[in-house]
Amino acid sequence: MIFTSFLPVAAILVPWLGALAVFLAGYLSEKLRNLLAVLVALATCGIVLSLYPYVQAGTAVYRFADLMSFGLYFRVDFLSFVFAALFSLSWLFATIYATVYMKKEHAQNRFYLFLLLTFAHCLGVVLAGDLFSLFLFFELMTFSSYVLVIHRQTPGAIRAGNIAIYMGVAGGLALLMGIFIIFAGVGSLDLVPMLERILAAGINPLLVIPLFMVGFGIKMGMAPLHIWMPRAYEEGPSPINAISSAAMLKAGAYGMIRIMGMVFTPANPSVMPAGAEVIKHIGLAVIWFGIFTMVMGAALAILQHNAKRILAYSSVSQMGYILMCIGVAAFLGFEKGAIGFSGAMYHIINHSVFKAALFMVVGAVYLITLDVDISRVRGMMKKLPFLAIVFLISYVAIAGVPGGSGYASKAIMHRAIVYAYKYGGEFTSLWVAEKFYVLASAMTVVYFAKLFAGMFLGKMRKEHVSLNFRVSPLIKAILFLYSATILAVGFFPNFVLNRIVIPAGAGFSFDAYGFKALKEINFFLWYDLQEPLLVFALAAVMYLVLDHKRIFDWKAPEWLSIEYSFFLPTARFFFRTCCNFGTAFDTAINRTYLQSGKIATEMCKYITVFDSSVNKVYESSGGAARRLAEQAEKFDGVINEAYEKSGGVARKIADGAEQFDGVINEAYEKSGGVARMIADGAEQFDGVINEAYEKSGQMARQLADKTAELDSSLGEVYEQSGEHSRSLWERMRGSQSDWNIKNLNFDSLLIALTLGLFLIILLYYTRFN
Amino acid sequence: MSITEIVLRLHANSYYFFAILLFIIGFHTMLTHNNLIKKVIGMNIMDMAIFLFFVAIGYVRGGRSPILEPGVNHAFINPLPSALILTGIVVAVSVTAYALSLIIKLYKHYGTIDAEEIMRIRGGGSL
Amino acid sequence: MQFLGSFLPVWIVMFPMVMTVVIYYVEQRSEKMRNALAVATSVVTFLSVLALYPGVMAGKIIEFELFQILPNLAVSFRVDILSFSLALLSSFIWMLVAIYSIDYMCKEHGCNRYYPVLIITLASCMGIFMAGDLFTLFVFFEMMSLISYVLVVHEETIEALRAGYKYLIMTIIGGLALFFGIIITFELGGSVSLSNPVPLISEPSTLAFFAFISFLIGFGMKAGMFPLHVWLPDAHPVAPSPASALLSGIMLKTGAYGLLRVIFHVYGIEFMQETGWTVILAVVAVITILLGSAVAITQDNLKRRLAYSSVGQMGYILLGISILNERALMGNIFHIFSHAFMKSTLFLAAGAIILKTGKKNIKDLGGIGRQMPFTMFAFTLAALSMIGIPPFNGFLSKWTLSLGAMDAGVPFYVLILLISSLLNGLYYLPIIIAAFFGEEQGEGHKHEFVKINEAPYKMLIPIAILAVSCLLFGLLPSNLPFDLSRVAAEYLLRGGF
Amino acid sequence: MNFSQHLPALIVVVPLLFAFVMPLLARWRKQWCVPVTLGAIIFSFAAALQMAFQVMSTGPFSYYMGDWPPPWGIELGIDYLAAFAALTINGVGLLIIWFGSKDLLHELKPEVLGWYYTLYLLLMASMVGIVITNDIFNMFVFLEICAIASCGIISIKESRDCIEAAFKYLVLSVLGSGAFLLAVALLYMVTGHLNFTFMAEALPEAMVLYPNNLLVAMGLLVVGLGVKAALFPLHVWLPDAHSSAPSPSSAVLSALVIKVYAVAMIRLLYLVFPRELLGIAPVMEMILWMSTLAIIIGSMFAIVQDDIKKMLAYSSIAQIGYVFLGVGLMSESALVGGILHIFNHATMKSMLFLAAGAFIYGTGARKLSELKGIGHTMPIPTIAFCIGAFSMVGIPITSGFISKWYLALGALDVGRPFFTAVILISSLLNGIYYLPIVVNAFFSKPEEAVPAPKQLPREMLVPLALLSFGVILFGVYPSLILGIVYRAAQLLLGL
Repeated sequence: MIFTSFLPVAAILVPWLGALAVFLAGYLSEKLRNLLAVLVALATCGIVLSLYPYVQAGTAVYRFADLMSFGLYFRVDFLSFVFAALFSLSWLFATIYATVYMKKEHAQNRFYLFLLLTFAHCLGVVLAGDLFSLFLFFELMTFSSYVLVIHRQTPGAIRAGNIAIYMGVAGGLALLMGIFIIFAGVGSLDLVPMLERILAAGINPLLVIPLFMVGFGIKMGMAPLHIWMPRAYEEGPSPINAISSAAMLKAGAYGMIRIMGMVFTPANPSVMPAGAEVIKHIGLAVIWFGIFTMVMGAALAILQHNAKRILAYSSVSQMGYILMCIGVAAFLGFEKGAIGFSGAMYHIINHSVFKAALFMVVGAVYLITLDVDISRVRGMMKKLPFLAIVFLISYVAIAGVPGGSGYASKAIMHRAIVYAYKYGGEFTSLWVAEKFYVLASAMTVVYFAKLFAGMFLGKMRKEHVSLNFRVSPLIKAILFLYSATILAVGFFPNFVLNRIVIPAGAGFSFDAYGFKALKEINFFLWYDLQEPLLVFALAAVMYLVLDHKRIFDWKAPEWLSIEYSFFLPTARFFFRTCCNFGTAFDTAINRTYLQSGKIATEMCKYITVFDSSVNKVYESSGGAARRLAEQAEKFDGVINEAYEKSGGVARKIADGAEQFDGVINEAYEKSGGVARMIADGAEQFDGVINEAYEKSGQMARQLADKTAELDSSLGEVYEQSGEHSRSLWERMRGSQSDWNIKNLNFDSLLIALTLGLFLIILLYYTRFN
Repeated sequence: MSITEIVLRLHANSYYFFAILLFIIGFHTMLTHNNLIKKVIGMNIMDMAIFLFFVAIGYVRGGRSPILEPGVNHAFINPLPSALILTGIVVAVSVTAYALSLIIKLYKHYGTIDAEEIMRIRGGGSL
Repeated sequence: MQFLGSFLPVWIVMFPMVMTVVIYYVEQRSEKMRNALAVATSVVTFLSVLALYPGVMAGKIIEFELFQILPNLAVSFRVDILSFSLALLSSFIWMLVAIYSIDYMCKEHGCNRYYPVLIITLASCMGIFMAGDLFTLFVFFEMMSLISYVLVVHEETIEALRAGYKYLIMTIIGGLALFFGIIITFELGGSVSLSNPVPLISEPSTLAFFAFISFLIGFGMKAGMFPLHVWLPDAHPVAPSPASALLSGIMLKTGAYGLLRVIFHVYGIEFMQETGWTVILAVVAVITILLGSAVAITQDNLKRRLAYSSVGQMGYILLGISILNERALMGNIFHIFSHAFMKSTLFLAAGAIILKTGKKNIKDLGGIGRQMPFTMFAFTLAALSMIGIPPFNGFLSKWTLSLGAMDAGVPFYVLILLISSLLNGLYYLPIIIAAFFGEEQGEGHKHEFVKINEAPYKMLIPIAILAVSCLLFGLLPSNLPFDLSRVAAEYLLRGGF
Repeated sequence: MNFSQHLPALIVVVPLLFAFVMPLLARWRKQWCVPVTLGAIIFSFAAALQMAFQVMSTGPFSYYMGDWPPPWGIELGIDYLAAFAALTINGVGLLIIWFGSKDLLHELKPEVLGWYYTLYLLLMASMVGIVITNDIFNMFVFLEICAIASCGIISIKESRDCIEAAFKYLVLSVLGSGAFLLAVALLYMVTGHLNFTFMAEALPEAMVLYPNNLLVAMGLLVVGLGVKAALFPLHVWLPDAHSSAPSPSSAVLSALVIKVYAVAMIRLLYLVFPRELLGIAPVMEMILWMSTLAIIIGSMFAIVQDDIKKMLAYSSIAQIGYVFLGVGLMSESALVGGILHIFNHATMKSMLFLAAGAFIYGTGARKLSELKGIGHTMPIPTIAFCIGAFSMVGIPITSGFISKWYLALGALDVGRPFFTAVILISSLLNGIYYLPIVVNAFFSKPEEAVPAPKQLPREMLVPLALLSFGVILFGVYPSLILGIVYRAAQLLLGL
């Protein structure tokens, strides 16, 4: 049944407002602030736990109508409750721990502010009732946790933070894409089994689930998306490491469970909808991702020296276990999926307990030595026996030694993978997977052995001897609580299993029979004990070999790390394509505009220049024509000179004739004279003629060189218009501003030409059409 | 059409023909001379050509000047164009006068009325 | 009363114009009076716009024809829900900017030019939104573009003038394209009024296509659409920050507004759907988004980066217009709101930083967050909203937009949106990170106590209001802008009646 | 006798009369010159108004000189176009000479001032005569007077540039009028009439008999008037003439004179020549293309100018192109746009030239580069210039926009968007060469410190203010003038 309760909202609002209160209180006094912070955490914890009755009976929901236009929806079923409780408890302890740990750090107000904000958002993720709200808090968590990660603000921290946040944002967007696809298809984002509707909407799970896997996988450190984790852990303060591995990673896991185990499962398991088998394949893939993650995490952990890094990688590999189980759940589906699910849940709980404990131990050591590199920090056993014991207990737990809490979950998980092989249709790959699982467990044992040996055994370096080895009672108390829990769970595994894990399966479409079968498991039988024994045998061998071969301090070459071999190149490529291409493109466009502008202006100038030079052509041609005319005048001047001369000659002839019929005797004596006159007249005449000829010859010559001039002037025009383009402005101004009467000729000629053109066109048109 | 017809038509429209001829001569003068005064003269020749054309429109072969005497009835030439042309001439004269005055001013400035000279004096000339 | 109601739009447009003159005369005497008047004017304008609320929400469409310029061509005003929403937004932000300017500009030269121009630009902007026909819209559009030139070149530096020249030429090109479109519309439709019951252009033809393209050029130019965006990154950074806030926040939107009007009133949605001309817009928008976001990453000048991000963001809006279904429309109208809020916040914050520290480049901004925590906090809010982080309004608009794209069955658009959000992250986060956690430039190492040196409160208050509204309008259920955009989207899809 | 019925004659005669009184006044009563000139022009402005109202109320009417009815006497036909043009001429001319009354003092020698007014009044009279006469030979006479007068007001400033420009202008316009006269002769030859109306009646059958005469006549007309109106390839004289003249002369030349010839051409082409001839002969097409070239190339020339007045002159070439575009498109709205642009361009261009004159008066700066920061030292002329520039670019609420609107609409009406595009491109070019001036004037500092400019007298400021007001007014209320323009266009198109 469904209760409407404000508690979920309160569980988020209290730390939210509390955070602000703490922040302000920080300006008054530190003590008050720390106290307040713890109280807020406590209160939240109380609120969350008080949800228990509801979730036992059903679910508690609360809906804000159209907040953010879509509406925020909170829905707390048992699963959410388990997570919420887990988170709030770890946060409570972490906060208390922080009050001690953070004493010497800077900017504590900010720290507490964001600590609690992240708390609120983290709770929001698990209390959210639909993917929308989940996404909202998921994003908020990314950003608020960022501040915690980079708290130290060392360059390394900033770098780690950048990687974390950019990957976070990218993951968030992938998530968003998936959400869009689902919402557009199904029209609802509720966290209920709805595989049928999804398939009916024609959405291909192969398309969507990867998006979610990227989104959540980044958060839960699924290989190869884990790269942000080690850096962030190394740089972040220990309480943050504790909560982030105890809670934030689990938030990712939570999302994964919700998607794989819930949303993408049929609401009515009896009838398998068409195309559901694809989920099985995806489950297989997830299993292998899990295997890959756990092995790789463990392997890398072996190679580390910084305790925090080791723990970080170990978190990676532990998340690998969980992922694998989720995969199994999806793989086996309705009938046998329960085992996978409960394995995941159980291990989530355990891991968040002992990993928090481990981080806190390391933190405590750090508080004293200000250094956690096991190549330098050694032999703390004598001085810090308590921490050593706690560490050992957690070690027992994580290694899966019977009696430690990890044992039970590991057993279930091992069963899960075995079942997957047995009932999943006997895939060889799963058989191999099982072996890898064992291997990974062995490696876990190994690197923790290495860590323990490194940090607590051996002889202490002399500069550490003088330190003050006091561990604050608060820390001790917390650690005590943790180790007590570990042992308790370890000795009574079924309690947790039956009271917490199996009820959490309510609402999932898993066969109740599978859970019932789980209930009766007795973990302390041979069936489950053989696996740890095998593991330890293997581990022992491995440890000796590695230790002997000094592989512990083997530094992996850069190319091995995914970050360098894959992420950086991709990132670079992305950047290059985006920025360089984009910028180039942009500037290119810009240039185009400018250029076209320039060209346009140039064109105008050219036209003007051309105009002026055309003038010149006309002018010079006009000049040529004019000279021609002058010559013509000269010519006809010459001609009529010639004529009048010849005319004169004729007259003289006539006179001669008159006198002829006069005195005959005069004629005879004068005839010689006359003849002479005729002669020189004639000679004058032809003198004149050839003068005329040579004149016309001259003229022809002049004409010739006029034409030469003309065409030279044409050439001049061209080369001028050529060099105009060089010094356009001056030239153009020059030829514009000085008015010359001489273009008058050109202009009138132009007018005549236009007129002629006009008439021709007009007549032509009217004639022919 | 045969040569004779062409001749006849030319003869019939001889006024127009010569008017056009004059027009072209005037234009040519105006176009080719650097001497500004010659330009003006060419301008006038053109005007005259147009006037001739205009008057020729109004002319009637064998017509007399349109002075009415009682009893005598002859073919009269159309008086209107002539009247108009009187106006036209006046206009032309005034334009000429104005142009010449401008030339005088130019002469004052440059001491020459030859366009090329003026260009050379101005120096800015692109030729 | 009825008359008053219908006269209100005219009043809203005319009042600032008149006040401009008044301010121009007052400022000769006292600067205080000038500032006070400027603020008062913007406030009164805002209130008068607000006074339209009941009528408009009741679905009433106020129409008022001032006078006919030519037959079928009148200066007329028309207030429907869309006009109202945008007018409300603009006048609101204008008011804040006016307040902000008082302290920002006090050290600047030529305030006596700045304030009148600020107010008359408000007038013309109102005019654009309240225009009753394309002609009036065009008139005020040109007016705004040309006058805002004065804001662009206010610094009168060389690069300002150069950018201004580019802006001017582009504006003219846009204006002419617009003119071409309008006249074709007039030719085909016989009128350019937005209030005639059927779309003006009914059947597709080459001429109609020309018109569409030229509208696209004209309005897209103003909206910083891809091939025409070049003026934007030059013009916005050189302007004084309040001006750039308005340029990026409001004036870009006029282009989007115009496109909306054109698509829904001139062509009509069926027309668009059957011709599918909006695909052009879509393609261009996609390029715009990617280009703007990508290029922004490489910019080091803060305001220039913001300007490029405006290009990208306008791309969202154009995309929303091109999708032509209700959710997308809603998203794009709401994004007009959100972007206005975010971008104004960012520019105003940048202005505060420049005023206080004179730092223009991002690489110098290390540790500025410790010096001006308040400003940078506002900046952070807006920036997160830009990236599209819930629960800010940027996320909400992106969400609605993407749902619209999904409804239209183009997940590709959603992909584009998300990629560009990632890019937004890539260029906004470093600023914030550097500001809060980065090293100081030059003086000392980060642990030394940086004394808080905030901008005067007259500048902080507007920033604060804007930043908070970024959060509220994203978070609150059924906030005003969201409702407005929803109603407006329905209204447009109904064919604008 | 009824005074008002003689207005058409008086509007021409009165300025003519005072023109010849002016020299005497200049000799004896110098200070009376200006008021008398203004008085005369105001009179003819009032007359033009009266005529305009009469036309609008009772339709076109005509006036017979000396009561000789046509075809014998000279007829003055007052139709819408004529009234509109007369109004424009007198209105703008009035403001220009008002401005000039002070500006000329520093541009001209004192002894020639009187003559300037003479020439100006002559110019006014002849322009009005050209637009209102209904007799083609009468038009020729007025053309000649106009030519001489306009050359006169250039050459009166006795710098050699002016004289040379005037000479060139003179020769070319005489060529033009020669062509015109020849056309008149041809027309008379085929029709035997000089009166437009009678010609129009006689031409259709003449067209069948002597098509060549008509075509030649048409060509001669278009070219002859084209020279005077500086239609593109025939524009060569304009830049020198308009840029070297004293500012008021440039204003009146660019704003009015070239438009008058355009009006004359419009009346002849549309009223006299038979419509079917226009149908077969592609004259309109050619005008269209010439005007297109004018619009584009004129603007291009203007872009590269450095001298402000030369730039304005070139832009006039482009703008007259608009008018002829309107003429050539032969659609109603286009024609309306063209005719309207006659008025709008008259106002804007005179304003721009006067503003330029004011700059020169104040600072003596002619180069664009010297005008930097002038906006702060001489605000009012700069603002006027700014408005003019916007109007040139065609920013709405300025009158330039309206004419562009109609032209573009007309181009679309006849289904030729190409010409719309031409108009828009040229507006862009206008923007490219006008706006930088405005920008520099307001936003950029002069390189070296410039001396504070001379303060402008009120006589120069008020006309500028009035003109800019007019530009805005007719941009916002074009309907004030549109009515008559519409009627004119309809009458011309015979609608």
